Amino acid sequence: MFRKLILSESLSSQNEMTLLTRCALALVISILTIGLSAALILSPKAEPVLAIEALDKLALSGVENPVTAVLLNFRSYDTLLEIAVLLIVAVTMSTPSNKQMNQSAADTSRWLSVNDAQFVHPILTALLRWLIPLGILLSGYLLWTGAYLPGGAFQAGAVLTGVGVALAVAGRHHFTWHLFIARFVLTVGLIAFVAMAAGNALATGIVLQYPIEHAGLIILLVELAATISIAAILLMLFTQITALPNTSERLKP
Amino acid sequence: MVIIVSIELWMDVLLAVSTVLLAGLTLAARNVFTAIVLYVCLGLLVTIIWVRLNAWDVAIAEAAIGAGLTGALLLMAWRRLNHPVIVPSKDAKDVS
Amino acid sequence: MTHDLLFSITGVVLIGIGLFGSVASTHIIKKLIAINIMGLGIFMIFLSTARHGMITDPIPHAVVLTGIVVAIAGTSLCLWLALKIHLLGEDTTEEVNANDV
Amino acid sequence: MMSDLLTPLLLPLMVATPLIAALVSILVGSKRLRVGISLLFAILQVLIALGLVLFLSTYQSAIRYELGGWGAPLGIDLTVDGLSALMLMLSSVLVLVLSLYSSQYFSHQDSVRFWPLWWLLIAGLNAVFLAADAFNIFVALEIMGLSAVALVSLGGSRAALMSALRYALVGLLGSLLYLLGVALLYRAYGTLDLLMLSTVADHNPLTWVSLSLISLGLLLKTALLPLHFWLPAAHSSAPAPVSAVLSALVVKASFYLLMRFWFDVLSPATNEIGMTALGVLGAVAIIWGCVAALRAQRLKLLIAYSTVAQIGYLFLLFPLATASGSSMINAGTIAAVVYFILAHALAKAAMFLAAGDIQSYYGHDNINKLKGLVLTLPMAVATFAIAGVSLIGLPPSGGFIAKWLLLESAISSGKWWWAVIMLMGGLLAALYIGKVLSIAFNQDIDRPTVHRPAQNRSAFYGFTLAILAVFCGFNTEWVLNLLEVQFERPLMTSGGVQ
Repeated sequence: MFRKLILSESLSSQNEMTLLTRCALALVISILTIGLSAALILSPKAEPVLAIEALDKLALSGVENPVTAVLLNFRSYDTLLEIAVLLIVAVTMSTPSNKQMNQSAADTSRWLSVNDAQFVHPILTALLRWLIPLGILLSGYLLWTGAYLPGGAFQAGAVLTGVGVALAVAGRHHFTWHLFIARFVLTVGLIAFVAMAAGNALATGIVLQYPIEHAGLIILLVELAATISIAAILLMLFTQITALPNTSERLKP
Repeated sequence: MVIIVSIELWMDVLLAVSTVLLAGLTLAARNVFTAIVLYVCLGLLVTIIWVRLNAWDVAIAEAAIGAGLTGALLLMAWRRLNHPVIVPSKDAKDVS
Repeated sequence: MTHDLLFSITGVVLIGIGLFGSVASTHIIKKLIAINIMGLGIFMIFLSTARHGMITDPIPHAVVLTGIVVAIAGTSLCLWLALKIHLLGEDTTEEVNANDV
Repeated sequence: MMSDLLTPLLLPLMVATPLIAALVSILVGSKRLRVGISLLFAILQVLIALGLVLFLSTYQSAIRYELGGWGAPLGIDLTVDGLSALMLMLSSVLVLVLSLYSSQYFSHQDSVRFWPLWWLLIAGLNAVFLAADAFNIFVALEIMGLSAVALVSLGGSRAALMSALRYALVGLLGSLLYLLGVALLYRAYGTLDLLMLSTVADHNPLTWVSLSLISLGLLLKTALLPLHFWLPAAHSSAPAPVSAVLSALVVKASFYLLMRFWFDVLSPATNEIGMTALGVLGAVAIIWGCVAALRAQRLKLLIAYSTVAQIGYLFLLFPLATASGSSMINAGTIAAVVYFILAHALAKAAMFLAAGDIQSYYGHDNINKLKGLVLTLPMAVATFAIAGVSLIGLPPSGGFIAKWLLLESAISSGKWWWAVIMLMGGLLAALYIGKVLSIAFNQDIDRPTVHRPAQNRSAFYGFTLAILAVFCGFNTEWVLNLLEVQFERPLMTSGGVQ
């Protein structure tokens, strides 16, 4: 089932399974699908007791957007662990990448450096002048309005990542991920979360319980840190996967 | 069973059917590149469904992360995997 | 009501398609796409569960947001591993027999 | 009074400690500092777990902590009862010894990634053992799974990376199946809290389907026989301390969840056929794993196959837990399985550490080229032999107690044929361990080609674990008492079997 794995295109025509096993698999899965659908149709949906409770307690959560309230207050422990999930991937990929990738003498003593790339995308560079401030603005807006409207740390982080990706793809800028400052940016979200949990425990006696009067502000601060980390980690995933062993080949279509 | 003929319902049926078709096409694609492009389209289609289901937060995240960033990562990885390695890496060879 | 059920069933079908693809396809990227499609199906069940007429349950929404982030983390870890293997050179298929040395 | 107020704080601390350790080890630049801080946190973690165990055994009451102060269905709770306290204790002791070992095993370059990932893995493990929320378990499983994959890939070789990739794919699929089960549960009952689910769950198709999906997902992660294909490669190509933790704790964490779901949360949806099927798969796993271990050419692969076999024993719990005709769950069987988990975790970790020493000394772990091993690495051979005693199930080891308890419940419930499988498994284990030892004691000595001086200290850690595996055969009373600490509700005695 997972014996054979193909990585490159040229070999993708090979099939691990015979036609017969594929048909058998399709049959089994369709039976499962039909059974699952039947179970869904036959069983009634539960009453939205929990939804009503969540909406009732919204006033106590410090934010008005119910999803943000769930993510950063009611079930903030899940969000904390989730940022840890992202951090795992970041740590795994954070090795100083292959030496040969930086023939263009990018400054690796800085987190974000400008290099003399052989190839700079002219249209993207022009676009970037508008894209970067716009992206940062949009990200800030999403973060801020996450308290009452759809949006929040994940969405803001994703937009910020988009800005970074545009910057990296345009060819002038280079990110170095094993420096202290970069490591700090990657971890700041989790640090803020853990610090908040500890601080709240001191203030209210219960881990992750916000003092009600300051809940909105603390949530915003934690979200800000989380946004920065999420954006940095997602950007890192992208740059570490794009960084080819030799840069000269990178932007060939 | 009463069939309610409303535009909204038909729109949802259309969305559902096209999502399923697109998912099938994505995995049936012979070419990996086609599969990636179709997957990104699927992500955008699903974003519309999230909006229909009143999940705006999820829709924004799906469009940005689920479709956009995942698509970009898959595309970049695909491009690199097809790129022959010129310089043999100095990383450890099999120890065993 | 039928409205929610429609998308739940769509979700189930997506899961079926994804499950088949993740087992049957051999290319790493197609496997990952299949796994992601399966994830979409699960999210769809969660989100269609969240709709109760006028009330929208925020908990499945938060759950799905978390799920999306976890999905991209897993996907990129797999891609990175595939790239590392590719960069080690040699041939690109691998049949590790569980019984070999 | 003060202690009553502060004890519940130990639950969130148990998750926070490894997370903080991970953060610090990411930020700190020097290797020495990283190692020192890690050891400090490992000791701290043992103390916290000890505090929990002491509290539970003195007050005989389980603890529940409401994170954020919201309370169960809306917020997320952490819970600890006898079983989870025992698992936490086991994991923190093992982590301490393995951290000591790792402090010497990894060079500076590797340790940059090793320590953060190591601590994140442990955070995931602790979160699984403390979890009382179905979705929270998913996130904790992901932390555990992804960091385990990353740690396997630290091996760096092509084989290690390939097995890590396969492990990652299987892990993702398993988590998604689990998540699907949770989605169905939420649809049916409108709650994610395990305690609430266990009171409202009843016998209907949706519950049954979701139990099957959750089980399938967790079985993939536990590597029960037909789904074990990823385990031998992943466990045998990882660095030694990582192999140890994977075999000792990571597969056990998903088994722990299986136990929770079958005997506790969704017990009304279980049935005799499912229980027997799991038992049969377990029995096949015992025999097949042992045979594969006998045929293995590499020492680490042999140990990994032995894990496949030992996982099989754990699944004998399912058919043996209920006496036929009665709906009462046999507490003795649960205790036996918990003993298996303890004894196997310690013995297997010891074996992997010994194998790691052998591999770094010889530069390979090909069994046939290890003649005269006893002269070059006597400690490693002693570790292997003592741990082997526990795996075979000879007295006075922990493995013996485990098998004895399991045999007893097999005979008393009139299902003696399971006892035959167990005895056969013991015999086969004796064969593969004997095979290694006979080569180690062989007169013709194979001179190692790659000569790295043997480290007495690192050999000592494996030896300690092996001794612990034997030693845990002496304090049965205490473990059984601790296991009786449960929540005020039919936790493991509820009968859902028709």
